[in-house]
Amino acid sequence: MTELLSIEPIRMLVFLVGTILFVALNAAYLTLLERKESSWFQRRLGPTEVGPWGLLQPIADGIKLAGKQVIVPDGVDKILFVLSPIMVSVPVIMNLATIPFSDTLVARNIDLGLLMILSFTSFNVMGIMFGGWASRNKYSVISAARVVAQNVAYEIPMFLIAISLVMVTHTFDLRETVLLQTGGFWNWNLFKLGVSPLMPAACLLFFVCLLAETNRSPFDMMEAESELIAGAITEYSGMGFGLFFISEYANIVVGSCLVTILFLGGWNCPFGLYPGLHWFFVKMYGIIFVVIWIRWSFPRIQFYGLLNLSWKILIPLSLAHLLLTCVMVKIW
Amino acid sequence: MDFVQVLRDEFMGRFGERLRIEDVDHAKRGCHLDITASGVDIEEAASVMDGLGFTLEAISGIDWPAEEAMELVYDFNKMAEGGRIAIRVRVSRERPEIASISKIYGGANWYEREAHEMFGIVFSGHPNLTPLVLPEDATFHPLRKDFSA
Amino acid sequence: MSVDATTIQGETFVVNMGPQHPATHGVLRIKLTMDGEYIMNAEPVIGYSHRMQEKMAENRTYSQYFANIGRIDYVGAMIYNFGYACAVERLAGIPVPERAEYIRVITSELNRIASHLLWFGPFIIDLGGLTPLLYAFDDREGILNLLESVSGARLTFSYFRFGGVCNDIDDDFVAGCRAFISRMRERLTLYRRLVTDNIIFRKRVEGIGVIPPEICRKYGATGPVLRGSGVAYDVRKDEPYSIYPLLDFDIPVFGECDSMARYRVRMEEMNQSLRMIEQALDKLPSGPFMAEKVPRILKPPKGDCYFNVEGARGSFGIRIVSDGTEIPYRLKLRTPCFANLSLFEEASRGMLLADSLALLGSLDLCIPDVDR
Amino acid sequence: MVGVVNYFREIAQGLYTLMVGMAVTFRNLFLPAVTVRYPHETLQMTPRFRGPAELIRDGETGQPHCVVCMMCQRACPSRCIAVEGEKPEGGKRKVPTKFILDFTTCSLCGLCVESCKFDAIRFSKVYNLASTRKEDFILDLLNPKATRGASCS
Repeated sequence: MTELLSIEPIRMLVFLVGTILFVALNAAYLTLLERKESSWFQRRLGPTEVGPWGLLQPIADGIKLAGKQVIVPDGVDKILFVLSPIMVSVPVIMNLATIPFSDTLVARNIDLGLLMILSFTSFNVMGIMFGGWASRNKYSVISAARVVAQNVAYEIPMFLIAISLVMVTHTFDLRETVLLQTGGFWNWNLFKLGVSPLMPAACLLFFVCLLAETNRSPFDMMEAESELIAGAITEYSGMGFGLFFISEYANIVVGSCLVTILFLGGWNCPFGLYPGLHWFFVKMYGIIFVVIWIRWSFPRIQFYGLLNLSWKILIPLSLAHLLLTCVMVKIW
Repeated sequence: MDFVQVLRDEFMGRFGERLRIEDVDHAKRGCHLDITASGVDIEEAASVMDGLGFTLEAISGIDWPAEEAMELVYDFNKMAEGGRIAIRVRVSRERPEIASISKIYGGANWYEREAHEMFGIVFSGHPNLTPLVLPEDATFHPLRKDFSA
Repeated sequence: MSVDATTIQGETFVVNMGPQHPATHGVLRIKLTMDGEYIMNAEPVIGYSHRMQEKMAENRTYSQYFANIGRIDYVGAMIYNFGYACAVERLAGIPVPERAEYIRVITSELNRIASHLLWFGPFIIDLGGLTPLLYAFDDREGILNLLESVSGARLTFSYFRFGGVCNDIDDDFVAGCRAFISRMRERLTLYRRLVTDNIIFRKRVEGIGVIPPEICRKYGATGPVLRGSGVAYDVRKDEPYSIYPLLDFDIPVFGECDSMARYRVRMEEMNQSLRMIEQALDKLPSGPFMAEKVPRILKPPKGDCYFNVEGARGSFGIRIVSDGTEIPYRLKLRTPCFANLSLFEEASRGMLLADSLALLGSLDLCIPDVDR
Repeated sequence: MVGVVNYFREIAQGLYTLMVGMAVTFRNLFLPAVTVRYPHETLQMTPRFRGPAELIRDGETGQPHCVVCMMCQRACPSRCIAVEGEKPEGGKRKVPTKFILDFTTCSLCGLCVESCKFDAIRFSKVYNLASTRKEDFILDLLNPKATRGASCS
């Protein structure tokens, strides 16, 4: 079996199917996790009817969404309207190509992995903008303008922190960064206070920027239900809406993988015993649990509050952290 | 209730005999002063009340077909001291016409539109006298006694 | 952060917020002429749930109209029953026994807390927080069960009659009330920690939707909207009725005039209502809960009278003109939401769309109360 | 200098309030659900619950107490009760032949129950009447089983 894998096209085929399956299953079962978790927080039951404890609910939702007719309203910019769901979901799936789930399980480990992921996350905002602009609905246009301003404002601190981390690990290769963090949790970048004492703060900043990148509450400016009804995706139905949905959850998965790799030491075990894929998933789903937890605890921030937070607080702090890391790296 | 005295002098001084001020027991009728001011210019009376710091609580129309008149009751209320004044104005039933006080009290805008659509009373000087709760093209006036559905 | 209308250029476009919109609780349409996200002019279009309540009153006897009064502001229906019952009692001169007065105050204050809880949940949802609604409705369920055990209905109670209430309260209602009061006090601290202190919520409401007392006076706004703008007017204190003078409670007044002030007024009012219920339960006298000889078909004497009562949303006034027959000649309903909504056009000029929702939510509107 | 201290103090305070808010929701994570799974578990209505009206029947004979005095029909504000009856030859008081309650317009105000002198009508405890057709809510109180679509358990 393993020599079969060494033949390049078959290996690529297996990884392609694996990634698509991983994204689809994750998107489906994260919706169930979100609905179940929100019901636990709100002391109710969540979906329990379809399948045991509601486990088949995502499959039912998927079939329903696929079954629905994709309505293209008239007077709509047809090409952009059809193109934008694709433009939103394709970059996210391509991101998963370079994420090292364990030291052998990685589709294509290129040495500029981090740079590729960061550039692709900034690409899908164009999809949402075209979608919002093309669907000729006043609320969608407002939401499209908001999404562009929000993503631009939050990419800068995210990249600054990523750069300061690259200075610590001297490499863009994600597999390399995780190998550098092997051994107990004191080797993780999160606790490498020797390099820069502000590392936990940088991790928190990175996490906040992740929330803002994926339009998750408290920054869900795109789909602000009570103001813009469903924002840029109001006019979409059937699989058009389904693709936006899959890309949102795939974005969260990619973001959590990034945080796990950069700060929490990928597949390393906290006590250095048996590192492996399972530790990667434990950390990733832990972060996704916190992302969902935040959504169900806070109201939404104002739009100018969101921009103030980024330009006045996140960017200065990340610049200070970058400066501090340079100084510390230079001295030691 | 010193402002009741101030109000009484102000009104007597300004309008004299053209209105009748009646002291009323609040427990029985729900207001402290009940003023019938038919011949008085309502805009002037409203500006006096506005000067004294009253709030316009409601304008209610009452249809008296027997006496061939439409009555408008302006309820004023002095919020801080809790004093309540009712000013009653009677208008003829065939051509109900009165000055609008929406320039002085912003709240009167909606009350007057409602009185217009329910009773057909025309408020001259009102910026937008179209039906408020009834459909836009409503020409019937439901609260008049001779209205049959 | 509001920009006045003169500095806004560029072409404007008209957006319809409503009549079916998640943030307008009920069927209210607001025509927004906007420039980008700033509102140039917001004109509420009302009348979608108009039922001509005042005409219905002119072909129903006094006691037959009780069912309608609860359906004007169905969220605070008990207080509206209180207003109507007292108005007719004042007109017809019907005495009300002591115990009935206490029962009326207890059930009205319970209904006020339920109404504030139903405002609190959707208000936080308007700002994006989805969990506090479930906690608020969990507490509200406690009140609805109590009121259902005594009056039989959960929302539109027709529980009062002229001269008292239709059936008596028993001991497990009193025990249920005391248990509810202790649980509710600890829940109020949960809301304070989850929402009131939350910095995102504070940034969303502080300084937003400023309504100076002068605008409140010009438009006749009453209730928590007025008390949030610094004017200490509460009908229970300024024109006292029933046994409110015997109860010791104070009126929360905050002078900041913004949505946060109105929010804090309502949260503090829940505390005060709990205090009032507790005192009323302690002093609950025994005796009849209904006046003896109240004529079945009531014919009040000729004349008119005005009675207003402190509803959950403001002062609800009823002017009844009677001509001696058993059917009222004219019944004018002065509803608080009608006045509170009329100032929205002036207060929301130059605001952002998201902030106007915080203002609309803090006005606590019940749309059938506006349209009647 | 004071500005910088305020700057960091506000951030710290903001973070603290966020953490307190999250702690509240976390504590609710472990508490049991308060909701009732409606189709499987149903709630018990309080004795004074007001459902659609029903006739009180005599213990043994099963005859309704109603003597067709039309008091309830006159008292109802929305005219939902229609009663007809006639006096059988032998008997001394009238017996209702038709007692229709139009539950679509009934507002549960309780005037019919209060105006009945012969204690012949009361509120039932039915709360989950459901049907797609309006006619199913025209309830025939003389033979309650006859109502087809409305599933009143």
